[in-house]
Amino acid sequence: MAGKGGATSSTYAPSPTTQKTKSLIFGNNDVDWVRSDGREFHQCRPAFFKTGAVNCASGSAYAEFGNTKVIVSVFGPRESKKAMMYSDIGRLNCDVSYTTFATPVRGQGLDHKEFSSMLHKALEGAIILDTFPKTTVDVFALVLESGGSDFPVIISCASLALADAGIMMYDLVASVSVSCLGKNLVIDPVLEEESYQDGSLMLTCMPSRYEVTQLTITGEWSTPKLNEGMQICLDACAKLAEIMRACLKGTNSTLEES
Amino acid sequence: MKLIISEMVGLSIGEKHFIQGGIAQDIRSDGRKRLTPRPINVKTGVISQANGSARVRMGATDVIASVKAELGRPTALQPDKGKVFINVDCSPTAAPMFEGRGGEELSAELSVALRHCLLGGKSGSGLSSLLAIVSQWNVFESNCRVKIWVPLFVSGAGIELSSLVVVEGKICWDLYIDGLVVSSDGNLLDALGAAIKAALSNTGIPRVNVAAGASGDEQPEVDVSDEEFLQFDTSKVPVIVTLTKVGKHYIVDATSEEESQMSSAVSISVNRQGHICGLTKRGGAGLDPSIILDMVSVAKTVSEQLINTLDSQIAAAEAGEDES
Amino acid sequence: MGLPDGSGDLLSKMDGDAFRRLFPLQFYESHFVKSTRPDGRSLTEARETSSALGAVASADGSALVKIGSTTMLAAIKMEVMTPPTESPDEGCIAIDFHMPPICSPTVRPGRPADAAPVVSKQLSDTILRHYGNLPVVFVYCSSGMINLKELSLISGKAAWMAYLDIYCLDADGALFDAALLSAIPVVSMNDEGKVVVMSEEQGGKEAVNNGKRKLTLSSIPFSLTCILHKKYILADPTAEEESIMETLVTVVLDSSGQLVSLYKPGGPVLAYTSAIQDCVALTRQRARELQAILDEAISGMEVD
Amino acid sequence: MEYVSPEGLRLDGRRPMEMRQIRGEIGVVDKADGSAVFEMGNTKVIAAVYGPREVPNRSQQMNDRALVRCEYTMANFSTGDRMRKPKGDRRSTEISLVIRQTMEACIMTHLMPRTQIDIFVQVLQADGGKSRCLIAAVGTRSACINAATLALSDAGIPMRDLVTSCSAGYLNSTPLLDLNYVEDSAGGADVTLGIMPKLDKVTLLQMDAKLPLDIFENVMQLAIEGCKAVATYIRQVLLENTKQLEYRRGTHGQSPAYSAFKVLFSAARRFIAVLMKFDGGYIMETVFDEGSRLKIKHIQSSIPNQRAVFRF
Repeated sequence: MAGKGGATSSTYAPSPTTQKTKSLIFGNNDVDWVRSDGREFHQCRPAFFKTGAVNCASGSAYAEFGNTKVIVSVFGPRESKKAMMYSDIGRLNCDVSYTTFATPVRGQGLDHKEFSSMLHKALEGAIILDTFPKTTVDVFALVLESGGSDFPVIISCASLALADAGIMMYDLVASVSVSCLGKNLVIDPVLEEESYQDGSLMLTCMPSRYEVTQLTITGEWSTPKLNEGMQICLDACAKLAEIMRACLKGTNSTLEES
Repeated sequence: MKLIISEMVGLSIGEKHFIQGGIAQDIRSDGRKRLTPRPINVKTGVISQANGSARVRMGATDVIASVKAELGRPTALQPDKGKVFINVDCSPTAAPMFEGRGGEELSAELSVALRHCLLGGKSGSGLSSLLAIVSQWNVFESNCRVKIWVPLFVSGAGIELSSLVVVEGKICWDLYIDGLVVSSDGNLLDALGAAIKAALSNTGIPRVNVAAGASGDEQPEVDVSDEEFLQFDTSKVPVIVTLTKVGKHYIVDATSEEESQMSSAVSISVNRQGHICGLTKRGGAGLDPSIILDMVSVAKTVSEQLINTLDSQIAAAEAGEDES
Repeated sequence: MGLPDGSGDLLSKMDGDAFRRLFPLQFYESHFVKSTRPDGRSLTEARETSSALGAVASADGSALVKIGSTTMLAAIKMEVMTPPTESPDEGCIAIDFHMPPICSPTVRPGRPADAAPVVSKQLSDTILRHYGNLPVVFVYCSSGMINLKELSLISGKAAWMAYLDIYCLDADGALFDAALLSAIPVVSMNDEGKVVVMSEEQGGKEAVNNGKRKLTLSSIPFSLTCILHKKYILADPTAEEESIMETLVTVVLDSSGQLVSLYKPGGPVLAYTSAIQDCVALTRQRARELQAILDEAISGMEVD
Repeated sequence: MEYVSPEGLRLDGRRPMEMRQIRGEIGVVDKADGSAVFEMGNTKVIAAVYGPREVPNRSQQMNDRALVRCEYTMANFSTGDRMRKPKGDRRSTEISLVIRQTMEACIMTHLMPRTQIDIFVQVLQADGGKSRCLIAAVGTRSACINAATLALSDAGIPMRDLVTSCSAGYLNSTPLLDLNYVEDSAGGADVTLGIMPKLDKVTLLQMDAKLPLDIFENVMQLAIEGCKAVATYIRQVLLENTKQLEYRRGTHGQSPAYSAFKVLFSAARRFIAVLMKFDGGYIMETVFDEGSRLKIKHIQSSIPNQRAVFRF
């Protein structure tokens, strides 16, 4: 609507000025610092999952990791909308969007255009596409609030929504990221930690099958560090998958993760 | 993307078996071994209007990268850093499917992968902690312009953003790196990575003299020199090696026919020290974590070779250009 | 059964679910004669409604409202702007209603839903109570229920620009009612005390407004959407009801019971004055319920 | 401003009737059926031709002739100022149309019914220093048409004649051949001409300024001369290319039948019609892959009155 256009240049959000000073917290070579939410370096935020968040969808899930809040709806399998060629396997269509107020600065969520195709790739390998030929499954995600590690949360939440919709999958897909801050590897970083990271590693896997479906690394990593980072993520993914499974079974959906 | 590529190539069942079987037996359709890349051909300075440009050919894959520098303002969050934008376009000349908006999906995918591999993080803040070392200035004269070599890129993961600042918080260089896929026969990401590296080494950023006296909120006046250019030392810019998994094995520098048979591909950017500077995985199929680590170590050995070839090619191309 | 055609015979033979799909109108009517609706409500009963404040921490104020399964998330973000020269001592509110693809099977990414701009316009009309013909949502007008002067920081230099965005998370009818209900507490509750404004003349920072400040609403609007179908009036319709019976009437009343707006977008049923009066009466009743829900939500917030 | 000095020299040192340096090269895009790069001064254009091939969109198929399509794109870095949104703007749509219409006039479309020929023109560099992209785009038209001609010949598409293009203008009371960017943006008359030199027919004529008729004839004559010069060069490039092909065939000792088989093999994959050069003439075969068997649907020589002999 008209409210969006043009206004951004003439106004500014007051928050950036307050952020600048905080960089001191993460002194690069300082080993001992405390994370802003008091967690240990290798401790994830408490994860909360809930399925069936959206009534009109075939399946849906809501995930909350600290301040990161995501809703994913799954529609289908349904008729492919576009006039597409015949396909004997199903199609997966993904879309990720942000609310305008999700980010500290209004409308920053538009920067994440690549998430839609990345989500597609992360899920594609886990879904048994042969089970719904000629049709499309739509996976739509909306980030209500961005509190760091958004994309891993979206992926995990989407796989839960797919399970809720009864789409056949080889395994649940769980995703976790670590940030490299100075000498430390910090799991499940919050927004602030992400903005000062020297490197990041995001791993998506199917824990029961012990297979990695998506891996993205940025920044400079030596081999031992890479091994360490991957191992931390794999362990965390396994735990996360347990929480997700518990949520699907309807038992005790909140668990503290360590 | 996998789907579209395989549709485009349109192989018969026999041909598919031939490709897969060849890879399993370590002899590919064009006679290469699994880990042998195609010969690489680099030409620099192909776009005279850009600050730097290069054209890289690997077999039938042909890409052009250009670097344009424009003066801009640093962001409020990072007043001590310049900005680098990487954008890739797929020309319809490469394949009819890129016509109209058809190439956008692939273009976006390549742009994001390159940003991950070269810029080190979404915010572009990757590895900026290393200091920019200004080493000795090798001044030599070419035909008309004096080149002053200052290694601006020192960090391992690609591009040192703090070296692009002219006046902190006021003026910085914005580097627009544009890639164009002219002809496509697989392994576009590696080719684009190599082209960007070559284009950066060909780039001359005009020296900027800042007029003294400007203070406060005023935008200082600058004088952009036509004669003095700063150049980047690109020996530390990483190269990208994509390992494509076909069947049980993985290959480097896959052609588009081989890519159509892939189950997954891992693109790893490695610098001269052998450190990983970025990694992205494409293709849906899952991979065992140990295979990924194995791929990483293979990528390191392959990258050494690639960096050496590329560096000598760049040097040869630059020498050729200076003579002409 | 009062059915207009022979499908009454079919009803006895057919399985209920199939009948619902094949003859939706008859299915509904067969319930209406018993003064009930398929979901168990009486004709004039609204669905269960809940409101929770402060759902999103990244916004300056937010509320999550559920009416049945219709879910709305409203949040406000405050930014500083230079006020326009024609109204130097006023701020501005931009209201936008979004229907992201997650909310309904009919919305696809890249193509905004048809209903979104309509609701958006209705909302800004209602909240800003502006009946002029300004084509944009930016309304610099102090005649509404929000006093835009309260958004001013330094006259002519700085003022608040409030972006009120309402996201529909689950669309199941009565979108406008839910959107309005979610918007109201957000507008009134937003906490804007924390911001420090640069004052240029002194070259330093000066806290212009310390402490929390609420926007005072001169009156609070509440709305109820009803379906008119034959002689029946159905309050708070679901998406299915809206798609089958097309005549909708939306009545907005303020907290003192004054009529704020009335909206009837066409539809095959002509609304007689008596029907409209019935709708208004229903809305009046509903407004009291909503007021109670809102008060509860706000008091819950203040305890925290 | 003075565009022609009293000594009769233009801003870039050329004489009024002198063209910028031109260069053409065939076969730059390996995957395309035909491709070429063409440079006129600082303007550098790549053209690629795909086809004749099956029409992907059946509703566009024409039963009596081939469908010719063209898309013109400018690279982000092709102009002095970096362009933000190059695709699908009005200017490039217009140039696409001009190129398509010009090329369609010379392609013997009736020989290839129910097929599609795609011409993709990519501008790598547009003359024009720090120019606005719009004006720079106009100046590339001639180069695009010349590149497309070369690419079509490389693809072996039967054509009535080559189409070549060149521009001419009128500034400081002097007719000028092959305007560069500065002269183009001076606002004087600018005639862009496309001709088929052997048939001596004009296929494209664009002029957007006022010009007295007698002067126009002079300018037009100059442009025709330019086009003919370009045509001579293009013919030379093509001849050189054919010689290279012959030479390669000779040294590798491949029999014509063998090379024919290769072409067929690659054609079978692509479900398209293939044109091959054969003993100086052109033979066209439409090959479809049905299962794993190859079927030849159509053989035709593009050279009238010459029967093609072809055996497997």
